[in-house]
Amino acid sequence: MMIELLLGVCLVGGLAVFLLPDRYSARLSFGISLLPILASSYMYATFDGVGNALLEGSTLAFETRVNWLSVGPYELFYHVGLDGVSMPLIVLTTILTTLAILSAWTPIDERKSQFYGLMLLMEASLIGVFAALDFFVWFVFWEAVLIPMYFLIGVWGGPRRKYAAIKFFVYTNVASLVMFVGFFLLVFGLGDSVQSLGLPAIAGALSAPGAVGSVGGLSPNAVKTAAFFLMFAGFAVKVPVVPVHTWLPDAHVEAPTPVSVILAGVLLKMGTYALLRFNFTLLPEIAQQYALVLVAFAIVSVIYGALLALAQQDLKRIVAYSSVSSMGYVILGLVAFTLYGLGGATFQMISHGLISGLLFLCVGVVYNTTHTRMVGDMSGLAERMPITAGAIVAGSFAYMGLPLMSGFVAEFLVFSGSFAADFAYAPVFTAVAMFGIVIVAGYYLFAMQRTLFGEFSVSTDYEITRAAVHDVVPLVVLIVLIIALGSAPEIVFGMIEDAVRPMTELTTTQQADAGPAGMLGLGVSLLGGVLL
Amino acid sequence: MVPSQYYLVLSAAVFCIGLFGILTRRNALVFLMSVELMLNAANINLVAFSVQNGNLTGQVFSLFTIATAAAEVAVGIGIILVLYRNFNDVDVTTATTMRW
Amino acid sequence: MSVATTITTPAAVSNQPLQLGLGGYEAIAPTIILGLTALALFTIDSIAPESRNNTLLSGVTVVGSLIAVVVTGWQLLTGAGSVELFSGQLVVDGMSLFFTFIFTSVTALVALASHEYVGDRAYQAEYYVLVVLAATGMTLIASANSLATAFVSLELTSLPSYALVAYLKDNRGSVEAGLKYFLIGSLSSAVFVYGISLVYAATGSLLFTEVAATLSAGIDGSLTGVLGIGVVMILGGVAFKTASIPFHFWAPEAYEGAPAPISAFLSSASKAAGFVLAFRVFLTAFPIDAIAGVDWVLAFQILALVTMTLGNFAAATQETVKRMLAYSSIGHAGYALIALGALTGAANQPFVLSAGMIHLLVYGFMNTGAFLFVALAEHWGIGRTFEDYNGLASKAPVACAAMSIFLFSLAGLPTGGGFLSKYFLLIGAVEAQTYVLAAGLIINSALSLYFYSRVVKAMWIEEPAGDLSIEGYPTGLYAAIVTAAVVTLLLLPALAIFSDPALTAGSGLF
Amino acid sequence: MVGAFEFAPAIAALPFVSFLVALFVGRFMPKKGALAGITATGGSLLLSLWVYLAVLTSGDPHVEIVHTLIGVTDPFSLELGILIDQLSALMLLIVSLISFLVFVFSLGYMNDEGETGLPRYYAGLSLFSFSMLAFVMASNLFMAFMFFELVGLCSYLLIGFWFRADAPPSAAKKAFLVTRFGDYFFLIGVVGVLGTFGTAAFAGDGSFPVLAEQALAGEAAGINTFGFDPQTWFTILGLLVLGGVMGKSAQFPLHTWLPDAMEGPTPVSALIHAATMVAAGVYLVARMYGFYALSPTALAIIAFVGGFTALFAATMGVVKREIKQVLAYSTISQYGYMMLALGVGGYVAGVFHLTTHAMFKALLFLGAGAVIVAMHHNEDMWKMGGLKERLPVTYYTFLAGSLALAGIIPFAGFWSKDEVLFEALLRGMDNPIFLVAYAMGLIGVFFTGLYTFRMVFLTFHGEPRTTIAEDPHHFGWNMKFPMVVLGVLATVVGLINMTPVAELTGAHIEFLHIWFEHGGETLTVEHYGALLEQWAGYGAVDASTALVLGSGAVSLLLALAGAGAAHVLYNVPDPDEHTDKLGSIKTVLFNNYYQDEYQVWLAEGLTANVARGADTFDQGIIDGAVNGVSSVSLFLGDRARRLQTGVVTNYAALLTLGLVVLLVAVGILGGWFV
Repeated sequence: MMIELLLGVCLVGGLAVFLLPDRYSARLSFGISLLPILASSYMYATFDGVGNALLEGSTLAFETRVNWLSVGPYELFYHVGLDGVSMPLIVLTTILTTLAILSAWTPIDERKSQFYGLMLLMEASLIGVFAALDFFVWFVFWEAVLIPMYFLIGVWGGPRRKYAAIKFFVYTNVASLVMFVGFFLLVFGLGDSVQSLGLPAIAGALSAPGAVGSVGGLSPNAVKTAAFFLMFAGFAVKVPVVPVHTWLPDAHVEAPTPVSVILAGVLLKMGTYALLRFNFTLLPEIAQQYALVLVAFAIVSVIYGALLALAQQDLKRIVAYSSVSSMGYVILGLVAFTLYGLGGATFQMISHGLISGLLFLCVGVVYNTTHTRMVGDMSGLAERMPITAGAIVAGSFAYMGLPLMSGFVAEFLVFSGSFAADFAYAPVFTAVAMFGIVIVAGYYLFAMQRTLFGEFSVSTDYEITRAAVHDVVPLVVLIVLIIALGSAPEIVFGMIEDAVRPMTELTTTQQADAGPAGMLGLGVSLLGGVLL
Repeated sequence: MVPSQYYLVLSAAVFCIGLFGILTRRNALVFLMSVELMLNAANINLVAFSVQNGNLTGQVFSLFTIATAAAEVAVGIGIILVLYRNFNDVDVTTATTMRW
Repeated sequence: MSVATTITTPAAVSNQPLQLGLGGYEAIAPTIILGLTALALFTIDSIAPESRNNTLLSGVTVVGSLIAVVVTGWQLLTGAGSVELFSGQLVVDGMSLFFTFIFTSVTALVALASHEYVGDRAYQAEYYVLVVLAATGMTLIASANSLATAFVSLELTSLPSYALVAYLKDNRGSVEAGLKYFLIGSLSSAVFVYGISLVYAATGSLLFTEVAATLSAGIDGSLTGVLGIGVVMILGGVAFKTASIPFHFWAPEAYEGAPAPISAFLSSASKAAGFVLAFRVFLTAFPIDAIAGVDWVLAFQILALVTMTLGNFAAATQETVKRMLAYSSIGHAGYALIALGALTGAANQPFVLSAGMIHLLVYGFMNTGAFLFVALAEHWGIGRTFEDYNGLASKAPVACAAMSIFLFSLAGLPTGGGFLSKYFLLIGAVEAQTYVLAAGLIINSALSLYFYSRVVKAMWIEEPAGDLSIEGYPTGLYAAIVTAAVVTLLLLPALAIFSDPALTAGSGLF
Repeated sequence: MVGAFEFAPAIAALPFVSFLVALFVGRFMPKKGALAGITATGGSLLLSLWVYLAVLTSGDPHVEIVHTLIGVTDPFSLELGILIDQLSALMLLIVSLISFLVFVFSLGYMNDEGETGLPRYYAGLSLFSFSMLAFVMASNLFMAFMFFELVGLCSYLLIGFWFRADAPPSAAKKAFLVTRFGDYFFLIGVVGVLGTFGTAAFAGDGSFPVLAEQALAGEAAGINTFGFDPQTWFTILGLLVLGGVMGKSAQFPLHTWLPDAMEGPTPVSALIHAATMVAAGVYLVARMYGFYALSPTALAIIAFVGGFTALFAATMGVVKREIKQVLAYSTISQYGYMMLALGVGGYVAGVFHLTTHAMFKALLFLGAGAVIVAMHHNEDMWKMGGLKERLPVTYYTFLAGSLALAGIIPFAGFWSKDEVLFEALLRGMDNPIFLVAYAMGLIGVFFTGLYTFRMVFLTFHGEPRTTIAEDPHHFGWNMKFPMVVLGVLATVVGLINMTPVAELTGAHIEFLHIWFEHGGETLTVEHYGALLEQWAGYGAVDASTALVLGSGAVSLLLALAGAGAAHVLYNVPDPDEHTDKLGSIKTVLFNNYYQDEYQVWLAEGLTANVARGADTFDQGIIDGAVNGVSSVSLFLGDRARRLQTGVVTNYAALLTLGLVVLLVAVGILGGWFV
């Protein structure tokens, strides 16, 4: 019942905040949002799940399974439960939501009750996404996330907020539809071997050899491939993977700081989480057969995203594009299909959630005081805002993968995972992808030098003062968490490892054919080489 | 007896005449009359094939058709009246305030 | 020429399961209740012709239709079997009850909302009577089992609708809408009845079951063409009712010009009536495997694709909310047509059909609600365009929240049953391997998300115009809107209540 | 004395504590955290001594896992451990000593000068010491990389200490970026090592150098060389790691950051150059020497790069005007010598030079710092002169350091540099590449002498050339004391390994050699020698006494020649810029052979343009496509509306048309018309 408690608190609390007048909402919502943290930490402490939720021999933590309704031949269940992958993500969600709410106190000054109410509703749907194990329940939450996000960007966003909101809205919705078709192509391929749309049931059915039959004119393998890539296309938008990433910078730049934090910290993880759950757990053999194509996507995201970040002048855009780059590492790790690849990818989800959250918060604090985000508009901030400057330095170095910070562990695991992966030229691709860490250092160092250091000056005439306490506290909390995870990753990784190790046993020994896919992959690696 | 095709051709002819009227004439009343023609084309079929099939269903149904046609005309005339009040014309193409 | 000439024998009637004391008429209790309500209204009107006692009239209507709702619901959930009446002219089964439930509940909502909308206009009794009579006709359509009853009840639905659309007889828009609706309607019914006559010519019967029997026995090859033309023309008549292309031309104007509650009534209930007729005629009278040489599934696929695409694309760039909803209602007709277009061999046909039924049910509430919100806006007189709705949420948050629920549910987001039903249809399209339909559904619902959220954006995001002010919160309208919203919302978690009857009803036709 | 090892972690931990103290409560403390740092580093110094003695007595290396990051055993675990053996014990001693002295010196250099932001300064300094000590103790390559990176961070923070000016932040950025570029390869190397051997441990039977040797010998199983021949693959790995080394140890072409790094406070420069950051690279090579010894190619590259850098940097040092710039280039050059030594198999020689260099370079920087304080933070040597009388302590200690740097007997630098060159010569006798490297190193000696004494004479001799130089600012014991200590050491530390003397007398006084002959069997110099002989083909050359003395004599002569040249040119009351005579060559030298230019162009010019291009492409093509789709569909929507003309007759017509089309379509498919 713990999960229902989480959802209930967020939903009821959200509605309560929504209905109560503005003057209460900020503090009230903060107070309410502490309850999920308590609950999730308690769950984390008492977590007793074993193995991967979708695979054989797993025991789910906090599981609930109730009959919902039937779709034609399929029984739908309300089925939620946690394993080592989803548990940390839920904790991340609860923590980031609270910090985001705290960081909203300064910038959000109108229609507060609606804002904080939506934040809590968003938290509920995000928790649902990570907890749901039946396709339709999952899909309800997955789509439900869009609605609060649409309002949060559209109402409280920047000048081009309407464009950004509708772009995000429609773009991701199309993606969901495409993914939906892919999933059901797979389900129909399974024919009568599944009676429910529970993901564990489907995974179980798929594990049987030759489970997937031909659908229409498509051969079984074609069905799987089509399903895989339709789903990949759908999730890639959320992640986002180049070239379907363009909604992200707009959404980030226009969204208010707290929303950016959730967007980068949790929302993007939905995509990678779904990739891990669907593509890479349900169809591992396709994932390996086309490993080189997927790696190509990952590398392009990493390098190209980093280059884009290098070209930006708006601090928020820099962080946004570097998110594209970092999420590329997650894809890289997933494709590797080794323990450290998958585990590192999951760890990177958590770590990037914290780090990008931290940086967005920092940018927000800077913006609240200077009312500009343009690198060229400010310099020497370190003199007037020492703590914030320190946090920015910490966040930037965390992003660069500084040891003893979570980013380093995550990236190192991903790299070692994909270095040892068994698709062709794995070390070459890994090396190319790793060049991202140099570019990332490049643009963060440049940005810091221009904004924080040098003679103090700000182009906008506002009184530059130290940030308020409730602005600084989130930064400190996040830095502490980042360092804690960086110096003792076992806190989380033990759980993750237990959940992803079963996936590594899904790997078929077949070497990825270096056919056209291989050529394409090599081409990309050469492209990377040129950049290098 | 007369082959059934003849009736089909006849009714089709009547139907098409009615349709032609609808497509070409702009007076609402003429429009109504054309619709009547089309309905009667149906009646021809019903009656004829009622005989051909040797059951009364068609003939009975044709009575229903005639009745509903009458009702339809009644409503139609009413609408045409208010049309005239509002647009001072019974030309069906004058009422084009709503488009696109 | 001796094919299937036997008229249904009394024996066939007598051995019905539920021939109780009431002679089985309790099976059509909803229809009778509605008819009685109409009579009651007549009586009231004849007693006090000049009275403008709106509350009484709408009250009676609401009560009557609610009783019908309850009875229908009870019959539906207790799962009364299939009952044939009047020697098979009418059949009452899960399908008819399911749709009767839609009609009656929409009628109740509309009558409730009309309380303020009609206000103190003249001819109130007529208004309500016509609504109730149209509803009666729809319930009859739902249980029509022969082309004759189908045609008559269709007319019984259409004729009041024409009058209702033109109800605001001093409003040019309303009158023009009435005219167009009537002209296209009469043309379509002519086509429809001509099609009937051709089918009769080919099969020599009007009873669905007998037509099916004749067809499965095989007809004279020379008559295939006649039959085919007849079938397609009947399809045309149905398409008119469901506002499907190319018989949709009346819809945008009628929905825009008519009084908003009537637009709600037509776009939800009347459309559903068309669909139940289509389901019954084509599945019982022209079964796919029995009817050779007339591939009406393909016809419906074409229709579905064109309808959803044209409807949504035309809706995308509208200026007025009401017309946008009108086009979107055409688009949704296209979605629902998937239920017929996806009846290919590959599909799980009962499921596909039930998906369409569920969609129409949910649509009955969300679309009615949306139009009723427009009615509210018209009642406040704040204008028709999107811009006129700017910042409305700051004035009427509850209504706007409800409207957002409707719109998102229409767009297929999880704020209501529309989410599930639309995705059920998508599943159906994929399963039937009609990938074109699936793709069309995807593209269109993406586009629809755009134009639905335009309204949401106007209400919540845009700044209100300086002079935006609304007077009063009309009880009836609010009650209707909130009810619709709550039902729409509840249909997401509690859809099981209806999905299972829909499935059984759907499988009843195969 | 096992007890010592139990306290070994504290050697690194103490400075970390002082980092926290300085960071959080530093601003409330009397000396703003300096005392905490002094205490901590002092403690580390004592502990290091204790540990050193423990190693001396026990001899066996001490390996211990302190903290497990990733406890997974399959495929491999990531741990933080300590490895205390002869090498690390020695290095710990050096590092803790230097950082202790630097802390003390900072009291005078920073506090007395009334700098602001001192807590930040001391926190950074403590963190620096912590990272370096932990790096030195690292028991595996992964941990080494971690603290290697942290050292980079600290250098960033300290070089950019004066962030209000423009130059320091830029220099800090450059330092981090250039070294990060090197570390990129290092990281690949670490990942590769772990992927290859499943372990990154330095010492023990399961350590990766041992496994690598077994793999070459064909004994080890389960080692994934990714389809390469083992030796090739190990060479690749070694070179990848070497990338990091060249970055941090400022070897050509990644040396460009180091001169800029002079923007930091002078004590920091002392720490960076003598004991921490720059030393880390060379130390790493020594640390995993058992691995490099397996790959002649890697060794040759190390040696050649070292030799080249030694000469290359020395030439640039000749023309600099600022005292710290001269020292900077001398650092680059000196580390070149160490690389040369390690490359040619002179393990002891390399470490020996590392040791001596730590002493005299720290001394020189502290001296330079003193001079700068005295000159009111004016670094231009041409504005100095004649400080000899006014700053005697500084002068004599500085002189000692200079003699050591120039390699004048009997100062420390002579012994170590002589041994380096001697080893190079030995190797050069059977391989021309090494001969070239040796030659470059040898010529470097001359330039070293030249620029060193040019610096000394310009600074201290002659007449004061400015009013400030006539009446320099005076400073307290806290700056003199470290200089004195280091002065003594710089003079005597060379005596621990007087190879030529040993050759002459036959007395076993090559203490460093003896020191390194003990310890874990895979970490001793003999073991390395065996590896070199077996896998790199470095046969043992029997060096005749004549050769030993000859090479020593040559290098000494060259050094003296350089010093003499400097004396002739600059030891005059009023010297003038003889380097002007070099004309265009001077410009080239002064601009550091235009190394910065192309690297800056790569970093900013090229990359920035590529990035801008990518951005345009992204906004224009990719996002343009997205927006294009939407506008196209809206356009289509607008067209679709037009179908609804509003004229009911058209509706009827279209309706009929549609019906007919439908009829025909279904009819044709149904085959009615046949």
